[in-house]
Amino acid sequence: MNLATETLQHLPPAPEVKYTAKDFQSDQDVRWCPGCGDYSILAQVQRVMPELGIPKHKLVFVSGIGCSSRFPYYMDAYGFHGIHGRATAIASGLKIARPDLTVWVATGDGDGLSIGGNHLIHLCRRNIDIKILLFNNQIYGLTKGQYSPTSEFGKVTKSTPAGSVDHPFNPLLLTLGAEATFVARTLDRDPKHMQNVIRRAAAHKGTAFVEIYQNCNVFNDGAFFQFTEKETKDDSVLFLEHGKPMIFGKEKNRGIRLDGFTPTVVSLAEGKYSASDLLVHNENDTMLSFILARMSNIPSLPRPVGVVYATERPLYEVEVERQISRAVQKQGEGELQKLLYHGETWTIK
Amino acid sequence: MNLATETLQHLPPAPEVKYTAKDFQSDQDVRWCPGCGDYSILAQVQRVMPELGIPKHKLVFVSGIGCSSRFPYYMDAYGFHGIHGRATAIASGLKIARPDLTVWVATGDGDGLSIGGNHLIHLCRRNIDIKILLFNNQIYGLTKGQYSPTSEFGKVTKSTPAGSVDHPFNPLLLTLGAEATFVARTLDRDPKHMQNVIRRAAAHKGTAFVEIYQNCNVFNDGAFFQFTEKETKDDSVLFLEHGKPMIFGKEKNRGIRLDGFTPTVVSLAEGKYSASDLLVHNENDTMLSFILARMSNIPSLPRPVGVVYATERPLYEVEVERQISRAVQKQGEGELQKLLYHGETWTIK
Amino acid sequence: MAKDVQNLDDVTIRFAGDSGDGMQLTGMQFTSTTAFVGNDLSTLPDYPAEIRAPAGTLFGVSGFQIHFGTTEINTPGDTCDVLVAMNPAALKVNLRSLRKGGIIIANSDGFNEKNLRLAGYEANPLEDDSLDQFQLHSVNITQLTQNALADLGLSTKVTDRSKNFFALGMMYWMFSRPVEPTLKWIGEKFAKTPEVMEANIRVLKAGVAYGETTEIFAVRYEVKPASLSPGRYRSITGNEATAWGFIAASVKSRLELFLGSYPITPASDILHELSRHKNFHVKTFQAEDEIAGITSAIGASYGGSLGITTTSGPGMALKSEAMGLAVMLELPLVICDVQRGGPSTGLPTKTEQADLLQAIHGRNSEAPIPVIAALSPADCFATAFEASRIALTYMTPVIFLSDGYLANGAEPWLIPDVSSLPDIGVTFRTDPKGFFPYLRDEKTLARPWAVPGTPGLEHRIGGLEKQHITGNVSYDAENHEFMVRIRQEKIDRIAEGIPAASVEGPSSGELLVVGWGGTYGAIRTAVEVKRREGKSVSHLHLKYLNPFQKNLPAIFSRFRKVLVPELNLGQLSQLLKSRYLLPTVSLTKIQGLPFRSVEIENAIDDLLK
Amino acid sequence: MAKDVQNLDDVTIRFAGDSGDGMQLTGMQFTSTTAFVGNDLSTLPDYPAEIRAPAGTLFGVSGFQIHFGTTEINTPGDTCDVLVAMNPAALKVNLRSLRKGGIIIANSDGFNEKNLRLAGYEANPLEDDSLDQFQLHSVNITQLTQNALADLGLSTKVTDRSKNFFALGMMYWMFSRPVEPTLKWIGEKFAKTPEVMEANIRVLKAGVAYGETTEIFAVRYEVKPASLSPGRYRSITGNEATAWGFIAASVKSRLELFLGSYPITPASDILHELSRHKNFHVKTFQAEDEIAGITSAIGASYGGSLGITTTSGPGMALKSEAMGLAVMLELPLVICDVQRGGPSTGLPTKTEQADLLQAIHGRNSEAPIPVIAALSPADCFATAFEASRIALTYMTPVIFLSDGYLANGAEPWLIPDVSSLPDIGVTFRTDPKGFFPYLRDEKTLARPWAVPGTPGLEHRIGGLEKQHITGNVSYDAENHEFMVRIRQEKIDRIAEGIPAASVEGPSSGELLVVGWGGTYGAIRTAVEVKRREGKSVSHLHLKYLNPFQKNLPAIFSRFRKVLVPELNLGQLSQLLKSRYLLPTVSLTKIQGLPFRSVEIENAIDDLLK
Ligand SMILES: Cc1ncc(C[n+]2csc(CCOP(=O)(O)OP(=O)(O)O)c2C)c(N)n1
Ligand SMILES: Cc1ncc(C[n+]2csc(CCOP(=O)(O)OP(=O)(O)O)c2C)c(N)n1
Ligand code: SF4
Ligand code: SF4
Ligand SMILES: [Mg+2]
Ligand SMILES: [Mg+2]
Repeated sequence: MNLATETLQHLPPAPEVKYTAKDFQSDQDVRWCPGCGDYSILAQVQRVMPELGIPKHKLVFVSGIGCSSRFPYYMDAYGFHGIHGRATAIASGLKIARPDLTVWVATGDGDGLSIGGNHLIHLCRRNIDIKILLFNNQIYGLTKGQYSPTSEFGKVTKSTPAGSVDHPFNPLLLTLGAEATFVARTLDRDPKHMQNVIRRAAAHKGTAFVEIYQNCNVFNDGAFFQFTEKETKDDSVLFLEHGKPMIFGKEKNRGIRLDGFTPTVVSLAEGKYSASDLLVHNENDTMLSFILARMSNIPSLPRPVGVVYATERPLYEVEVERQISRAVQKQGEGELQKLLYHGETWTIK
Repeated sequence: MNLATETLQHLPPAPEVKYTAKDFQSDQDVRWCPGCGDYSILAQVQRVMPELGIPKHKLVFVSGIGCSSRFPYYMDAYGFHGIHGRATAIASGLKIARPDLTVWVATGDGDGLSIGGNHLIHLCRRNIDIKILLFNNQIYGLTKGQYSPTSEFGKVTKSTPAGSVDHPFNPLLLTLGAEATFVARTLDRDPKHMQNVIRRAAAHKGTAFVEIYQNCNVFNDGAFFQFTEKETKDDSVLFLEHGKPMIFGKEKNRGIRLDGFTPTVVSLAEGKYSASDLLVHNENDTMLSFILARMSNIPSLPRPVGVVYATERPLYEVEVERQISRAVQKQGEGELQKLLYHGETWTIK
Repeated sequence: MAKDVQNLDDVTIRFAGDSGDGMQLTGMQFTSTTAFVGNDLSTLPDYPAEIRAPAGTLFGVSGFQIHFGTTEINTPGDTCDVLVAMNPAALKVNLRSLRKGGIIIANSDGFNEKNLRLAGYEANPLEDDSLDQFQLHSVNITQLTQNALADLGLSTKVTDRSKNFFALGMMYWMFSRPVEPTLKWIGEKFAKTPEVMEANIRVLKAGVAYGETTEIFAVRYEVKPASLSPGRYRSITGNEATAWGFIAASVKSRLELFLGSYPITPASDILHELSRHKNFHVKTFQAEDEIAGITSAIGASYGGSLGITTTSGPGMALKSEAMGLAVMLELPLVICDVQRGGPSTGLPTKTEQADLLQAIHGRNSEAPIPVIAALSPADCFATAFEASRIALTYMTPVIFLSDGYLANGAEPWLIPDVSSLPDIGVTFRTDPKGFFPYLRDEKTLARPWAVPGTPGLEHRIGGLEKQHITGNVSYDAENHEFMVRIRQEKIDRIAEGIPAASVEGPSSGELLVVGWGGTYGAIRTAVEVKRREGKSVSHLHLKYLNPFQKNLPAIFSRFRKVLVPELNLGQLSQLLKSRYLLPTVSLTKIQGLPFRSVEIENAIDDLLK
Repeated sequence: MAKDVQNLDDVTIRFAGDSGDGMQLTGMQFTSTTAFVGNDLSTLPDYPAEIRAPAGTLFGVSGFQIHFGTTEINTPGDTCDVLVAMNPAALKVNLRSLRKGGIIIANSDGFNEKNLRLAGYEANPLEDDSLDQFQLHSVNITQLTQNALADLGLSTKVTDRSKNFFALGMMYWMFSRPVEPTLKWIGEKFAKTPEVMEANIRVLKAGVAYGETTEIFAVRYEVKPASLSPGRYRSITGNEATAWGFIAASVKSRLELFLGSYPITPASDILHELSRHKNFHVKTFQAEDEIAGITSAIGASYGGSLGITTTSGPGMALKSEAMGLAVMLELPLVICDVQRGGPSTGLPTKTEQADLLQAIHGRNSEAPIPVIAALSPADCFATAFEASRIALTYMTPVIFLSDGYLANGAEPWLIPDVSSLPDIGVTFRTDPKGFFPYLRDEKTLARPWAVPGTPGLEHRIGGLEKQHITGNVSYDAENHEFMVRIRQEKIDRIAEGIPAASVEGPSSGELLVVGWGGTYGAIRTAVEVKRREGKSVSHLHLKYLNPFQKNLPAIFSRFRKVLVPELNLGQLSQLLKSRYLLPTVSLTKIQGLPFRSVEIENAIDDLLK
């Protein structure tokens, strides 16, 4: 048995504690700008963690670089503040080496989708059991306001005074294209919803990707207000619920219907359509997930929020362990001397 | 006017030549293994180029590292053999700097999807007018046979003697998820089809992504024989044609029908279904493109081949030029002295 | 009431407050006004890594120091004469930089319970006698600001935000500066929000009036204009100067400027600045990462542009592999590294000189790249221009080293007459006759630049070893050795085309202080002080770090000792030792801060006692 | 018929043919048989960058050289005594490595029109007198092979593929080696294809018989066993030894081995080898790129594994930034760089020593990393083990430099008794009492290793500067200076825990030849030759390149001159100069090939004449 496992096994069992949110607050002062959406994300994560029944010494938060990536400092758990874009790669190595740990990644739209895009999509396809919280504020916060890969076309920022000219990534569509097994979206200003999505991500077996609309009140204030503020929220957001028809609107009087493959908004008021005519959400339907993800590209449609897709696939790290135990079964525990002697050798008297 | 433009404008106009395939053969000896699928790709590209009416001095092939990336050496045009994974980034800079050039990228499943995955997806979303030929042989050829991000789960290679444990990328799905404006697939052993796809890619305005099934007869021989060899091809491949119902099979007696969002194979023989019941290909239908791309993940379905998706979106480099001319209109051609003097200055007598 | 006026040669003021208090803006206004009245000056902004750290915290303190005078000013000042502290944290953090007997202007309203606690003060330092060795002026700035705006009925948010103008006004009064430049600036800046404009103007004037009328300031000071050489000046930061230097090189070489860059502190402002000058046909490409930043720039260079990439330490590391490609391709490229505190993410907003050896050796195999460094904010203009010239003349990547101190520091700049800048003569190869991609120019050893689009020059280049002349791929042993050596030789020959190094002070003597980069001002000041004291010490400051200037051995031979001050663990020192077997004395500091000239003065004393 | 037998001390044979001719396999068989009979030996495979270059081309030639003898053998041989050439290209490419009077065995059937043209021969060299200064034996190997297999009715493809065994058989006969080992090997290897097995066996025997019976070979040779120290031996390549050294370190530290790697020539075989030993709980992660390779390994180290990443030059460059992170985190990590020809993509299949300065300086800011290098293929085992020991003892990344020549070269290895290998004592911190992430061990300055999963030790680390002891983020100036210096101090202290350097030959004298890495054999041979000639020359070979061993100055002081041969432009030389102001004479070669000992002998002569 290796030293890590042995050492940890021989420790006195940690006392069964009932955690509260406070237990997950570290001793570091939180250094985000007052009013930053990151505070809410931190609060919701700290609120949900106690429910998961994971002892906090088994919990690791890994991040890259960015305001969002300061997250691990504020969680009283094991924390790893990495380098820009590499959180998912660091977390992959950690989780493969230590499947017994619960590994979360906190990243941003720059960290996770610009410099870190490749590691992210490879993690999605490998399906290592890591939970990714991507704080999408559609801006580079820490470097003081350049546009990001999720900033809308024409975005005027420090680095694009005449407006950006690139079509942004749709993070849901990208991760679905990379065949992630869990894809969801939530809102910094909807604590309950965020808590639910975090619970779902935690419960998922495999790579879970969660995009969080997060307000950067200093460099991109209000980017998501349409979806988060009372006045507009109900008419702009489609809250997805598995098995439920897609209804939205202040009066819950509008719904999504498919015409061909194109989602369209219909009114339930005129009596022409009823709930039964509407698209019903099915988290497990791969094709539907693409339709829902793409809705974000169409301004006339409400923005889907919630668990867009969830499926099961073999876990990378589990397969690795399986290959090892198979090898041990077949060849027996490795013996160094045997290894050095195996194959062709000869002896000099 | 800048020096490059001026220099090129003042050259005697290149004589109007009618090219033949031979004109695109460079003086370098081709160094692929005898029997490698790369030879066919080279031949088809050389065959199609003359039709495009692009003077070869306007044509640039950029590549990364790999057997596939040796491609530029063998084309008698401008060629840039870059570093591993960066061909798309190099090509992006070149095309933005020189929109007048025709820029193609030759890359492999390792070069383009492993180390180069991030630059690839960012190029797709930016929609710079670059044509990407991805030679997918589901293996690392040049480094002598490790598995690649497109190798099937369980692949036994030098680096995975017990079989790979990662779920592979579906290159079409990935690039569609990155919102590429043109996505197609063709076969090394179907010269005519490849020529057509190359023509279509060349005609497309924007980033064109072409996956080519390519046989590595040394390290992954026969990976695609099911789709390329006479015995099995007709029953295993669905040749897509815009506006045509999806029929396949030796006797052209089977078709693809949608049940819910799930494509299913139906027989046209029993008379239960006729061509009119079948899914009709529409290159411009985004949702359909995802359905088609995903078919590759389902062994029971024929493998779609041809132009899966084609749409139009503003070109990055065109927008850049537009911003420049707008700036020149508004502020006039930049004058250095004016720049240095602008804003707050003071004079010491 | 009239107050007596004292004349001073030079003064150092430090404005300090919360990140939210607008200290950077205040400092910059004081700077341009001070430049405007003709003082020489040097500034040092010093802000936290956090964007807006919570109010009142120690790590949230943002400072701006300006040193100005009638005399020549080369540094932002070792210690300050005046400290403006908007809250307790600002006082706590900055007090030690205030000289004994210095003046403290404290916003007493900021010294409340909460803030005192956050700053870790048991008692209010304004009220106990802990500040006795200083001239303390407590001013209820917040209150006075509110009074000044009482009748405007503005939100406290707005009134609060303008209190820094009150402090600025006081300083204008205390050092006899005109308010007009700032009034003008406020007028333009807040044109869209008249009430804010009005508020700021009032508060600024209130600050001046306060100094004028109250009893607490016994004296006001005058700092007469410096005797700067005549001409038109502006105040400029290193990053601005860098951006403009590149634009100048683009104009003088008649090449389109292509910047491939990924944002990173403290280099981002170069990207920002260049993106504002599209009418110079500047193309800025914000890449997905540093690797795409440099490789896109290489692609653009291949196409005939002046390819540039800008970054800082961590990004430099990521570009290593691509730099090697540029070496192999022999294409022009400028890599600008604005050094910051390291290693790794380190101290992103602090300055350091520790990327020198990375710049010289940080690539696989033998991949020589010229390295040059700027020595003051304004000098970044000339250095960016020179880096471009070398890249284009020798067909090579060039590394331009700046640092956080130069990047954000500002100084007055005698604006050059553009016509006096040399043309950078570039000619693209167009004649197919006798064209070979790696047939070198006899003098510079540069290969021809044949851009795509040129009929008859179709050719292929890449990162594999190339055959001499033809540029075809070659695995031949002798050819490889030849190519490795000729690539090195090409870089060495750059020394033929650059000015000889020149010593400041006597060209021989006891001690030579050798520096490079942003330490210029501190060393110059220290050496002059010591020379005035009669010490036999001179100053050599290197802009060219690879290759070295040819006359260095001759210079070294005329001094008994060599002192090398650096903001690292002795990197230039190592290079001089290995290159010249020169026994150097290394003075190193690695605190994320520039040298204080006194630190160098002390080292000089140690060596000459 | 009986032939007379000549005894030889040592012989060098080179097998050369098309990439498809199986020369590597032939060479490897000859190697193991030769090892089996107890000769000392050294080998050098030399194959093209192309996988299967078209038959008959010059760039498609694949060669395998073996040097074996009764005496101690340290190099694959400067020139060869016997050249087996399967086609004209093979002859053309390799002839110059054959000594005058050497033996050529040429497959005359391979010398057809087409092949002669491809090799650029006007006339057939086997038929004109161009090879007069050699002993030429033309043998129609292809034909003879077919004859041997005539009655089996095999495809020509199969028969053709076995012709290399004919050549092997002839060599076995000529140098009096037993065929049994190879027969055994064929039996196992081709168990699944009996007809191929049968064919190869027949052809091998036919080759032997041919030597026995034909007139053309007048003599056969005998090379008596070497007097190697007794024990159990195996033949091992550098990459195998490296992989096994890491496994040994994993066993002796009782840590799980995690390899995060991305394939690259010539390092890939380490990944391949490690992936075959899952029963040692080795986890190999083929990452998407080199950055994920190293960062995943860092993640695994953080989790309590022995984290390792393997690569070559271009990949090293890409890992630069992450290495800096590992320095800041102070986690154990081994970075193995199997150096190859550069710069950039360079000469992927050739060897070089030019990554030394990158290894030492190739990171932003002050990020010191220990660097050690292996000096022979078998020594890679001990070096990989030592690199792991240092990483685990000092909680630091360590760079292990190998090279293409060591990686693919093979030599006999006296297999160590596992129980003689030291334990690598690792203890994870578990006691929360008085735990601080950066509270250092007084002796080693290592910080505690507290792995996730340990109750009460929850803590946070990262790439920002940390506060001494607590490890909290700190922007404090003095703390930064302290941490930079203590990180350096920790690396310097490694010198306390390593054996002193020892000189081969007299410990004082005229000339000391100082080498490092894979040049060991060539230097040792050259120095011994010269010492036998009575020259006053000794040999110092450095395994520890950072930090240097403490007794180096003492050693240098006892020699008048120092010669430093390197396969680069003088990188170790630069380090010695800057560190010791030591005037070295640098001997550099950069051809993608190892030194020939005669090249070093000549340099010694020049310095001692
Ligand atoms: C290698 C490297 N490149 C660039 C940077 C500079 N940098 C730090 S954070 C950041 C982007 C942050 O954006 P995002 O990930 O969206 O985080 P946010 O601050 O918006 O939460 C950049 C470019 C860096 N630290 N390291
Ligand atoms: C930075 C870097 N890492 C790794 C390599 C080694 N390498 C060369 S090609 C290659 C993969 C090639 O696979 P692919 O792109 O599929 O091309 P193929 O040879 O299969 O056509 C690798 C890993 C390299 N040259 N550079
Ligand atoms: S800059 Fe924006 S994202 Fe960063 S902490 Fe401030 S508000 Fe939040
Ligand atoms: S290794 Fe495979 S891909 Fe590469 S050239 Fe040979 S056959 Fe083609
Ligand atoms: Mg962001
Ligand atoms: Mg491939």
